[in-house]
Amino acid sequence: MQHAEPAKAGASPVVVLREIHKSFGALEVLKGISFEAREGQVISLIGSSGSGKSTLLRCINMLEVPDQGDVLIDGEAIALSGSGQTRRIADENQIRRIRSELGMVFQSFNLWAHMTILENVMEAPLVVQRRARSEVEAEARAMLDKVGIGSKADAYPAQLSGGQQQRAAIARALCVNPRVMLFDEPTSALDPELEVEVLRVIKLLADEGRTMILVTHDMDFARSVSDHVIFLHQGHIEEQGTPAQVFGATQSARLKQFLNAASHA
Amino acid sequence: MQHAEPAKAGASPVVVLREIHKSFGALEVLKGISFEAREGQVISLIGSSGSGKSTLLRCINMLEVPDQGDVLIDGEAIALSGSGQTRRIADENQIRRIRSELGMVFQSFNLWAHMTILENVMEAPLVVQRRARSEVEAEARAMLDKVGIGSKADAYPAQLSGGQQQRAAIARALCVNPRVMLFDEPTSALDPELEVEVLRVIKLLADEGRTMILVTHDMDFARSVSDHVIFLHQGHIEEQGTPAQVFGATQSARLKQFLNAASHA
Amino acid sequence: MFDDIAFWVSYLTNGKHLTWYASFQFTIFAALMGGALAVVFGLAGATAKNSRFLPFRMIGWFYSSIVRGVPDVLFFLFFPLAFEQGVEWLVATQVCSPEMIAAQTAPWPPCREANWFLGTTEYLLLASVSLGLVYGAFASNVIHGALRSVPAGQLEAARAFGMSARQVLWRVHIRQMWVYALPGLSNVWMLIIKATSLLSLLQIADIVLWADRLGAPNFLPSVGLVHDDWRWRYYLVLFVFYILVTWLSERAFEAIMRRAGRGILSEAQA
Amino acid sequence: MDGFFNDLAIMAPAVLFNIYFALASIPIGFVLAVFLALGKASPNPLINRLSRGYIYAFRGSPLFIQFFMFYSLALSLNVGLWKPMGWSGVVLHPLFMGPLVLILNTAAYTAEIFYGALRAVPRGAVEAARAYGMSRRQQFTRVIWPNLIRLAWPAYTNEVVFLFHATAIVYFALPVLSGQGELMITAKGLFERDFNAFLHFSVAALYFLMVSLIVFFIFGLVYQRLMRHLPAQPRMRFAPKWIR
Amino acid sequence: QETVRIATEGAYAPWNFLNDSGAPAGFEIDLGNAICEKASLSCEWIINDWDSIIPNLLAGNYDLIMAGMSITDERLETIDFSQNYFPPDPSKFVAPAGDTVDPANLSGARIGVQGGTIQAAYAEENLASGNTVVTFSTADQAMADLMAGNLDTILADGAYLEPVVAASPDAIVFVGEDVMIGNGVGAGLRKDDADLKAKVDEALTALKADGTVDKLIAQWFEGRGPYFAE
Ligand SMILES: Nc1ncnc2c1ncn2[C@@H]1O[C@H](COP(=O)(O)OP(=O)(O)OP(=O)(O)O)[C@@H](O)[C@H]1O
Ligand SMILES: Nc1ncnc2c1ncn2[C@@H]1O[C@H](COP(=O)(O)OP(=O)(O)OP(=O)(O)O)[C@@H](O)[C@H]1O
Ligand SMILES: [Mg+2]
Ligand SMILES: [Mg+2]
Repeated sequence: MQHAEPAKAGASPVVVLREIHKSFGALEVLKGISFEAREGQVISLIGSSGSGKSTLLRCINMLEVPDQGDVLIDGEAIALSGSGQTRRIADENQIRRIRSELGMVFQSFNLWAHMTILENVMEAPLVVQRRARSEVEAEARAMLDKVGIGSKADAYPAQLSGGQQQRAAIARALCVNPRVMLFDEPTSALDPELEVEVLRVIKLLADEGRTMILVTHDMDFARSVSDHVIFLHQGHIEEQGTPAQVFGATQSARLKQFLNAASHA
Repeated sequence: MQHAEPAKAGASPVVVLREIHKSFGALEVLKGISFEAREGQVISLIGSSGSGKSTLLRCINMLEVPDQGDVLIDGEAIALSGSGQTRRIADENQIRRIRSELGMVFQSFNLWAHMTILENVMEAPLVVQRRARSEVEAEARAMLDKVGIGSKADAYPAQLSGGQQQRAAIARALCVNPRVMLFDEPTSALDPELEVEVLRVIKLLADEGRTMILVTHDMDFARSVSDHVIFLHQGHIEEQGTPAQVFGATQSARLKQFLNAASHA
Repeated sequence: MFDDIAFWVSYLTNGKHLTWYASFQFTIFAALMGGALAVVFGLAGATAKNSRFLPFRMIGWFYSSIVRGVPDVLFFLFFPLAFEQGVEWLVATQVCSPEMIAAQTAPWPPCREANWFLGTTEYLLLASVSLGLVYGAFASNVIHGALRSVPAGQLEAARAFGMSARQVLWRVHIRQMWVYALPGLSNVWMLIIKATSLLSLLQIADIVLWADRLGAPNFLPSVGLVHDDWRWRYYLVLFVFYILVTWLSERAFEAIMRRAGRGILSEAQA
Repeated sequence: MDGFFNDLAIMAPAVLFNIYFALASIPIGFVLAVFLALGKASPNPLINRLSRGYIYAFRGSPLFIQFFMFYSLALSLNVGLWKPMGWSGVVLHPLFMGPLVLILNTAAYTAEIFYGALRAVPRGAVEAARAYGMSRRQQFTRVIWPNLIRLAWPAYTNEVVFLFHATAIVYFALPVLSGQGELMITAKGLFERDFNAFLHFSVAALYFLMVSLIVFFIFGLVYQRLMRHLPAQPRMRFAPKWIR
Repeated sequence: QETVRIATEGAYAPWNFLNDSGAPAGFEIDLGNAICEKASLSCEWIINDWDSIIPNLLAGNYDLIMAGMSITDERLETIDFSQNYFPPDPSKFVAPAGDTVDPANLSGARIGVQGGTIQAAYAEENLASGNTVVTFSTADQAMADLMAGNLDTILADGAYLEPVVAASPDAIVFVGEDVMIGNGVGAGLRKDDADLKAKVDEALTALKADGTVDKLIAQWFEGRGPYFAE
């Protein structure tokens, strides 16, 4: 196992995970995971199916509460009470504030079907951040233009293609102006053609220097977009490093096998 | 196009099809098909998906009523009334008698889910042929032994593997002691491993000299088991002959292309 | 203490209470009979809806929409009365002479000789038929849907073996239909059970009528135990009775489902 | 024909009582049902058991019995409770007791519908709401509820129609104030005068059918509006499953 | 022997009620059986709710009503009556003891009656304005509401109320003036049933003459009367 190199040195850590453990019933999915994401860093989580990538990502914004370990956002630890599988969020106000700093994009988009695209994007700024409508609307439209679906603002999600929906979901996440963007396989529910559109948008964000943590199964994309790649295996970080190290100078036999399989899929 | 050679010469024709046409709405699936199956002959129908193989087979026992043309079983024409797409079976008693002479094995088995395997096999002899229960039961058990699932007599279809279900379906068809057995892709719903069991049983029947018409996508099997192979294309018989002629000395460009594709699948 | 118990035991087992307990038979009979008839009418309705013959389809449609478009109480009252009048009218066309009709002062029946006396038994039967008709409309919908849920291949296989249309229907189609219909029919059954509470509206001395009579306040020792208004206690008993029957029915349907689903439901294999 | 129009006129005021009973119970029953459905879905064991028990009891017993039981219960509490509070005129009034029992009853049926819909609300949509930092209340009002009501609407429409039908038995169980008969009592009264079952019951049925169709039409319009976010709108069918 | 079906309500003690063994009993049941014996008829008792008791007679579901039914002109339009078997008797108001109710000038009062009775008709006609007339399907239900304080007063047959008031003088008292309505109680029958009417009348005349009717009244109404002999 390698040690994480200080990527983008000097920048402060935005997300810190310390010894995260998580079990579902008897199945231990995460067995002590630690890493940090610094300002402007793009981190890719890779690993075979069931290795716990989604679970790890969901622990960051406490959609799953870890059984052990801490999550720090901007140096502030998320308060949890209890222990083991009964561990719970201790402070509802804190978690709501922190969650609105973390923009999450789901594999299956999870756009709110009963709102138009514009309403979807404006919802969190209006309702959670309580910002002024006129300001939010301008920003939301700008964001939709940025991801390339400005003309669809008044359509409902069901009227959009998958790629358009995912881009709307990205705009929705961006509009809360989060410190970090979290992506869980943002393209795996899409056809290869639609995938391209979404990957382009994510690349754009990476180039802008946005902090991002993404789960992906697309190794080429991971290589081209990330500063740091983490390979999860059986609940542990089996190997991590720059794309060059991980893909170029693979150490672990597991990772070799995984990359081999991935290139043939 | 070649002419059918008199395979097993001297035997009488059991099934005769004369100029069969069949359309579904505007789509003309069969555009005039004629062939005959003699006593003891094994005929394979091959062709690409959608070429009308299943439809043709289903016309033989009138699960689909052809729009034009006649079907003769043992020299007796099945009586139809009306014409075109409103053509119907004219004589319910005749068709029931004839159908019980034609054992059909479906792609998806279609075992009756609410009966045990033994009850499935005994149903038609008891209910349609009105034979004595004791006699039928002995025969049914013998038939199940023959196809190798004697021990499953009292299980329900859902408790069996696909291969076992298909063998039960073959036993069910055999137990009415039909003049001809019709198989519609009897193995295509099965895993390759299970397929083997079923093909073995069909081979056994072929070797016993049973008259059979089968739709198959397995060219090796068609070659090894049949006396006569018919290639359907766009509603016509594009080519037919002995396996040696059809597979060895292919004439039609379509068939060449088809065989080529099949061998790479 | 013992005197108390003895008193209550004897009170609760006096003839009036025994008659009350006995009247549960009417409720149970009406439920079972109504349920059986609902299935029969349901099958008939579903067959009509599936018919190739347009007028039958129309009748099936009309039956299930009209009966369900009006309150069950209305139909429940209307049917027995209308049936009685129908029979009396038919009889009248045979037996009544013009003089007899002229002599009749009451608005119905046309003449006295055509009168059909309805007692508890007749009303109970008519009530059951009435329940059967109303809930048969619901059942016909359930069965119609269930018939269409049976996989086409199952029917095709039967046809391919030379079964007649009737054999296909009874030996395969309807046998398999039950599994798909049972959840819906269980629902209909619960409705029928609850509708049996309306029997007293048809002059049947059922559990509801007796609960009212037993609970009503009594001031006269010569009539029986003097007590206040106890009706709500008696109705509470009925309330609990019906909940219990519902609960038992649910358990029973689960068991039936397990049996009927053998081979068809994958859960049933365990 | 005269008889027919005559009946139409006589029953016109009567149907207003049915409509009153339905209108008085639907909104409150609706609100109560929301809480019961949430209760049934609640992880708190006490709230959960109570809601479940309530829903089971009221769906498992006949409305007819519920009417009798609650009326005589209210009556026996009169001397001790309502009378001293000066409520007796209101509580025991059929125009109060009727809707009260109907509310208790429809709340249970509606709660079951809402509970089913609640469990069908897409998990992802709720998760997204959580991930954006919405509070529990915001999650409910902004995401869960709009989804729930859309899912529940067709079944709820049927429940409303059947609640309307259930108003037919109110006066078989409660005392009647003079001149306040609803459709069923009026039709039965007319029948007992001239035994013309076909005429009087048909007219009553016609009224019930008409109001049912109107309810259905209005609720259908609402449904269309609710479902405007879906390109192909599912058609609502009049296929009532629940009645009491 | 001809069978006669007699309908009664069974919820109007002591006229007719269901006794502890669940069978009909009371003054009218004894009297009815006596009539049947006198007229050599075989009798069968049927329990029928009050509010449909006349319609079901007309519909032919029984032949005779003996259910404390007063003979009135309105009823005579649809059915016929035998001669009365209970003398004309005043209707009375009762109220919970301690309440000050004056039936002579009621206003805003809740008046309980049994639906379809002469008292109900009287109340609708004379007392409905300014008051609420509440209709119950049995007299016992009305009594329950009165005891529970949901009614200010009940108007009912004196002979029905007398025993109740006598049995619980601390709870219920008579108030105001009696009201004379009705021409006594008789057995209701269909208009075209002249035969039966003749038989019942003949038997009643005999039973009145030999004192049986008065004896039964004395027995069931605790010696309070009224009697035919006076
Ligand atoms: N809510 C849950 N309850 C029980 N088990 C769960 C739950 N969520 C995930 N798991 C299990 O945890 C393991 C890891 O799941 P996770 O979704 O994190 O994997 P993953 O790496 O994201 O896989 P994939 O690439 O297929 O998305 C799997 O075995 C999964 O079945
Ligand atoms: N009942 C039907 N109604 C309408 N079209 C039908 C029907 N049955 C078959 N077809 C159409 O007829 C054509 C031939 O169908 P058929 O099932 O006979 O092909 P096949 O050769 O058996 O194909 P496969 O190898 O895929 O089973 C197809 O285009 C099919 O869509
Ligand atoms: Mg995942
Ligand atoms: Mg096919």
